[in-house]
Amino acid sequence: MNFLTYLISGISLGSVYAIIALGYTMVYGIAKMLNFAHGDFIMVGCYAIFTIVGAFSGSGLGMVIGVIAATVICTAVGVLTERIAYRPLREAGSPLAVLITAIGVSYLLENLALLIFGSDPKSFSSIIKWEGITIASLNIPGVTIVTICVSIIVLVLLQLFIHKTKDGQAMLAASQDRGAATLMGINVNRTISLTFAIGSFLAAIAGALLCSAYPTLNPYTGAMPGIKAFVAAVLGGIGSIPGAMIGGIVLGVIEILGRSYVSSQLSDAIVFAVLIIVLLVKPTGLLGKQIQEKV
Amino acid sequence: GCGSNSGSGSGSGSEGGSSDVFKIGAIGPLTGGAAAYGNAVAWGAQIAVDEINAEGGINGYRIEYKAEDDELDNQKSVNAYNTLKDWGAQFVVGSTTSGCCIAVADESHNDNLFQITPSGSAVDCVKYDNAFRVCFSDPAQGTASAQYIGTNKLATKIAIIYDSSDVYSSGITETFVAEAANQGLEIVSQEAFTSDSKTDFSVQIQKAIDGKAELIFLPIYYSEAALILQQASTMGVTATFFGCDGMDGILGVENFDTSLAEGLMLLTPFSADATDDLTQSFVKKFQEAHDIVPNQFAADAYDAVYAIKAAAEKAGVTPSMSVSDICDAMKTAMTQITVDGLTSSGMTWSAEGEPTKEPKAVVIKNGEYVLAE
Amino acid sequence: MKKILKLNGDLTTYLIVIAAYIIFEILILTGSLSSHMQGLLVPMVYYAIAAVGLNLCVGILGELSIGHAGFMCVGAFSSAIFSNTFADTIPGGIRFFLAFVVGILVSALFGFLIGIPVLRLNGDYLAIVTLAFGEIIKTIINAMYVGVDANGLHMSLTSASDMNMEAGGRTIISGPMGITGTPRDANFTIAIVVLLISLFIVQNLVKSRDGRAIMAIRDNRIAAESVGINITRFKILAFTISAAIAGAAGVLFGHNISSLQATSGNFGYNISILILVYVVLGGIGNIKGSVIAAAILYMLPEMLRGLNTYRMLIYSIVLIAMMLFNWAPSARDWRAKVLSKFSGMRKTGRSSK
Amino acid sequence: MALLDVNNLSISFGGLRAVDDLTFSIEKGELYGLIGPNGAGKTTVFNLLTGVYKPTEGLIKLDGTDITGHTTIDINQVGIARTFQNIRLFKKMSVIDNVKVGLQNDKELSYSTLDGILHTPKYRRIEKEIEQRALSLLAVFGLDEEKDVLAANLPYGKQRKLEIARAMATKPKLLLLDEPAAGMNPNETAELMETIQLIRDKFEMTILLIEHDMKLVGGICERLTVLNFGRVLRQGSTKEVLSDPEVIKAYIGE
Amino acid sequence: MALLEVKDLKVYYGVIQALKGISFHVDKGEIVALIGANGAGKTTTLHTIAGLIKAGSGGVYYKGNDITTIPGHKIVKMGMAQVPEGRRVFADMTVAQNLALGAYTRKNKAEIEDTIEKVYERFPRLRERKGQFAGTLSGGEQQMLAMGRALMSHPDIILMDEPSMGLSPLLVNEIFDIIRSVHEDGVTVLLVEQNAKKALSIADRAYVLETGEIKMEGKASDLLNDERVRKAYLGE
Ligand SMILES: Nc1ncnc2c1ncn2[C@@H]1O[C@H](COP(=O)(O)OP(=O)(O)OP(=O)(O)O)[C@@H](O)[C@H]1O
Ligand SMILES: Nc1ncnc2c1ncn2[C@@H]1O[C@H](COP(=O)(O)OP(=O)(O)OP(=O)(O)O)[C@@H](O)[C@H]1O
Ligand SMILES: [Mg+2]
Ligand SMILES: [Mg+2]
Repeated sequence: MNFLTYLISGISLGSVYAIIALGYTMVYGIAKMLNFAHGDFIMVGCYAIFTIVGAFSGSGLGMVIGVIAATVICTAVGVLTERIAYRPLREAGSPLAVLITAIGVSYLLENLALLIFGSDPKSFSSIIKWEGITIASLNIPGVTIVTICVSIIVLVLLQLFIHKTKDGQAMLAASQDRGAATLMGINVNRTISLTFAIGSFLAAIAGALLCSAYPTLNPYTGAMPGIKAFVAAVLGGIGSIPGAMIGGIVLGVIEILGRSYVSSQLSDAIVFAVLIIVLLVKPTGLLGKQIQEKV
Repeated sequence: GCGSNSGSGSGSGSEGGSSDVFKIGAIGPLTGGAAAYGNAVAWGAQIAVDEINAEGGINGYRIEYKAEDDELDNQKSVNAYNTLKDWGAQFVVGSTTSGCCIAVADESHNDNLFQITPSGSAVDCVKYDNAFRVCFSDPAQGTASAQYIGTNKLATKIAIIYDSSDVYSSGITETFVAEAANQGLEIVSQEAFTSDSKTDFSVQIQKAIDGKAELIFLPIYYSEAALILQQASTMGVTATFFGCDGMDGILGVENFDTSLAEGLMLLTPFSADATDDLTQSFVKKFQEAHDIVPNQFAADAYDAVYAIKAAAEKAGVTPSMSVSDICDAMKTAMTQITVDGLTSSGMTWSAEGEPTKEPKAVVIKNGEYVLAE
Repeated sequence: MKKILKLNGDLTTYLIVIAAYIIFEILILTGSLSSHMQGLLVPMVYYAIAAVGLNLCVGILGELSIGHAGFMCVGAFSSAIFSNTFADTIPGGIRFFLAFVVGILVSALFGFLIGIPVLRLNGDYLAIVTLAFGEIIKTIINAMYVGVDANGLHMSLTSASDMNMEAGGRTIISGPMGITGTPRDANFTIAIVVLLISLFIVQNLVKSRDGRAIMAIRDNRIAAESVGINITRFKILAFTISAAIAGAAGVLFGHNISSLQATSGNFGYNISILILVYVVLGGIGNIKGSVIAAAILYMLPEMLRGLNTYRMLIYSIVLIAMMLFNWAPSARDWRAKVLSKFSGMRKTGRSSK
Repeated sequence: MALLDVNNLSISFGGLRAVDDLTFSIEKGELYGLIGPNGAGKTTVFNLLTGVYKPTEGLIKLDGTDITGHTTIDINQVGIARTFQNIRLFKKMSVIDNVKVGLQNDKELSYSTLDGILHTPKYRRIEKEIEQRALSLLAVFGLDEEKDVLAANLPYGKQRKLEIARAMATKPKLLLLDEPAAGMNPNETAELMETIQLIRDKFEMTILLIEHDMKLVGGICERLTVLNFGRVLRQGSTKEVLSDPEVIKAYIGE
Repeated sequence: MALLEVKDLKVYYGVIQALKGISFHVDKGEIVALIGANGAGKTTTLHTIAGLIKAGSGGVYYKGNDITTIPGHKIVKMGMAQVPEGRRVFADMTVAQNLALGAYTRKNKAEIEDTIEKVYERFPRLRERKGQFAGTLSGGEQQMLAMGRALMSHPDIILMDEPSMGLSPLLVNEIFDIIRSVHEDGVTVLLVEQNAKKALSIADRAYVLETGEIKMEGKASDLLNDERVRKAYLGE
């Protein structure tokens, strides 16, 4: 019984990691960069919703407008960031350069939020009011169900988008060889902008769900979930979209089970230890495909 | 910039400085994850300084005031302290957090510069004779909480949820557990979280439910507590929640559904809803300036500045005295003063640096703090 | 001619460090350095040391590590435990030397043990595992209680009372409180000496057989195997040395401040990343650059203190701008043009690519 | 005894039998050619010989030692070095350092890590020798002028030569060259042919090469194996093989 | 009017000047060969035309438009395709996906299907390997894929960078046959080759590039008989 409760908690937490990881892995797989600012895009989305919902004083309409506005704002922030800070470095020949700039962007967003919204935590009113389903005293929270459903929808849409549409194929091509992609007539800059747009759009959605599940908000809200989602994306296999989903859920479940059955102090260590073990057994993550280099 | 700093720091070193003002510096995390606490301290002290200046200063001398950021990092806290020293600070209010405070105390001890921390609650924060504090020490809070629960028979089955990565929280927990045994309390679960995993508390809460806890002790800060209360309500927890001074501020969390905190008890020296004039005027000024309700950190910092004032006046120090002389005079004066502050009336200090004040147990009723009993 | 120039490449690094040291010492002696600046010197140097160590891993070996703060943590704690335990029995100088030996050996051991399984992974997978190790080390130390009493060493991962020490026992590591009261043996001179030694080790290593083998692995693993280079051996060698140097930085860290805690702010992944920022901004594989970047970037936010709340905001903007200026191809071309205009004499500049 | 003995060698990728029951042997000092249509499995044979792939079946012997399934590193120590079809240089290292890496395992030219870090007299002495050895190898290919250039900045043809020099530095008994003349014009190819012969004669190496340039193959190889769909199509002296109608039909054309 | 015209093109890699002011043109319906030794600047020329590298000075004109500063992807839309040096197939995608990307600029599905069918007819090996990841193809197979992929865009002009490199003699012949037949289908060809003999034998005109400068130009048949060319590039 208890086990089931913990399992559900784990899935709840994992579903939030999963939805963040989906956006993360998108940018990660296509633009081949660790966008360490992804977590902060989420924070931006949360503040957007918080502010707008506050302005509409919590009416149902405010929620809808809030989420829509958040996606617009996040997408804009993502695209602008890419344009100003990442694009000039794309040809620099080192993914590390972009990584460091992403860290700069992360600091920038956090400190902007700190100046605008202050350091005090804000309480977020969940945009999902549904209590969830209760089966024999086991409650599956509404947020969890919604988060999982949204993740699955996002997963399917992303898969379809990447594998079935031209833009998706262009993304894959650009991720492998930008010069050759250009020779196919692909506008690489636009394609990568699009990738960021989608990634940041998803960050806004993830933000809405993150803050609905764990309703507190400060300028650093996105940082830790961002890192965990990154871990989830790697656990699932870099660039693999279903992998990100599974990685997220698995990570959440391990975290909760580790905390409940082993040690609550060491739960972070347990999560990371499991990650290491998985990678040692399967060096490209759960669903990552091992592409052998042709010699 | 650094140029001007090194100018004032040179020559006379940090001894003296301009002789017509007192300089008070505050240290705390003004950016980063703990910024809420550091800013509270910086702003609380600022209000006290402004009031004192408006009333003619200390011994007739105006106070200049400055807050420095330490990002919750010991080394940076020392850097901040050094900056203040270069600036010519004669009194330091800080550091806000225990670890930083201990690191800074080592420096201030070497310099023999007077230090009073509003909120550094670890034992070692005041281990030197130049360092004092306004808040209770961790052991004092842990013990007091257990005693209060025991004496008032609030519960016998207790669950604890604490931040094992935080000095304050684990410090209180340790003494609470020790005292709980004396009080005949049963700890049914003692579960931790860390600064890296403080979003999901379902396991900790579930263990409390499983242990049939009647009271859940939360020796943690209000930002995490707000989240715990929210999650606990969805999990159907009926136990009473009991917190310490870090819990104060929970009603000030913007947009927080205060009904979740209904029945929450906390052992705190300060509550922003207190009806006395001092509190009211402080809260009003604070809200006007920063748009949020002040918490106990702000109140402690406010009291710290008034303690400096009282002791400085008692000792009759002047800005022209050297930092070390001021400190020596303050050390004795601190044990002789009585301060009626926000966090307690009739506060006195021992030579060890510990305050004597009455913890108030308050309970939240109808979204407001009410004195318990 | 060229050869002399090349030799000077390494020498200049030492010269820059020594010159900086002399300048700072003069400033201190003449009393013209503020206490704030004086307090920054040792941290600045230990971050430079950590950056040199990390550059060996990232620039020379070509493996991204975001867990080097973990090695610093190990170095800091192991040496601080040592110094604390023998604070009264061994005299200062020797004790600090031994503390270095302990800190370096223990972090090297960790580097070695972690390297064996981890270095089989590639690219970002390796990065994430180093991050994981760093976090595990931090989490465990943060939850660890260690004490000594008449019966020897006691340890617990839950609380001080669980160590079951006899009365009169002394707690050395006290959970999140970490270690307090470590003798503050570190000073600027010693830090500079350690930096010079690290530079000496890394720069010389790069010019030796082993260094070439390490770089060959970085450039093309398959080709390196084809000429008989033992990939595992050299990866572990480089990683271990890199960890040991980070450990040495940790020793300085632990002995520069009396209160040492394994917090995220001290040894979390973000600190690993901070060190990585120094490495990348200074130029991947450019050892001298790491030292300079570490010095500048450590100082920068401190110099910005006057800006109060805008401090970290400005810092982040400066960081982004510096990255763009240093790395963006367009900025590089522009710089090359400006440079060639200024130094008409050096017409035959070599391409940096 | 033959230097290289390959018996019934096979490997499959999924369903594809890239090399199928291959048997051949090379005598010491021979210049042997491996030819065949694109995708016939030639490069795969090299990968099997050098331990990059493990064979599904079969036996490989070098100088009497069984090296089947050994690691690339071990096989190089035993005496096989190679070049790659897609050039694999240490791009961010100088030309001479590329060759020096090839000298890594030379017992006479080794010193300890500590010597290397401390730059002891031993280090200085041996490094000098390494430098000389590397230079003399570069000289064979006329690359000594460019010794300090970054390998990545060399033009294509010189990159191929550098790769051969690096492989030779490991003093292999058997040198495998994968399309050494690809991307070279006829003049450069002619020059390369001379160099290859020189390597064989002066350095006493046995050479197995893959090449599509019939001029080169016909000009310097003594014996050939023709692969087609992973199987041996024809094997024998160059002259015989190249005039074989089946080989012409499957590979040469016209 | 020339279909493609390059005027006084100079290109730099940092401080290295790779092209020192070359001019040439390709008329509609021609096969023009560009031959030259290693490092002469042939690939640089093609990359600059296609907009992958920025020109230092000079101009590139295509169909009467100045395309010197037009981004590469737009040039492709104008009907220019390239078979790049070293094939540069998308290694982690299948043969079929690679081909589909070749038709990225085209809209009409039926026509695309048609072209795919044609490509498979030209290169039966590609049909066999439809589902294989391009990265695991043999060198020759990759070359075919690169060529097929370029044809997928249904270009007016196709730039080929050493298409015969690494191919078996039979295939080299085949590739040149294909080039010829592609040309017969109305595609203009600019051919960069080390295999000067073959290139000159199918080209109408040719240019000889040496260390960034055009040293000779003329009718391919004339160059084929030119003493200097024979010596320097045909190995005779
Ligand atoms: N790792 C691999 N996975 C799947 N198939 C492979 C792999 N390596 C090679 N192949 C296949 O094996 C066959 C032989 O490839 P190989 O590279 O040996 O050909 P080759 O004879 O060298 O051709 P070329 O002359 O074109 O280089 C090809 O069909 C190729 O697609
Ligand atoms: N990215 C680069 N950076 C610096 N120099 C370069 C770069 N690419 C090419 N070069 C140099 O520019 C010159 C022309 O190179 P290019 O690749 O155009 O020659 P090519 O005629 O195509 O030769 P090949 O027959 O070898 O393909 C060469 O000297 C080469 O070394
Ligand atoms: Mg091959
Ligand atoms: Mg070329």
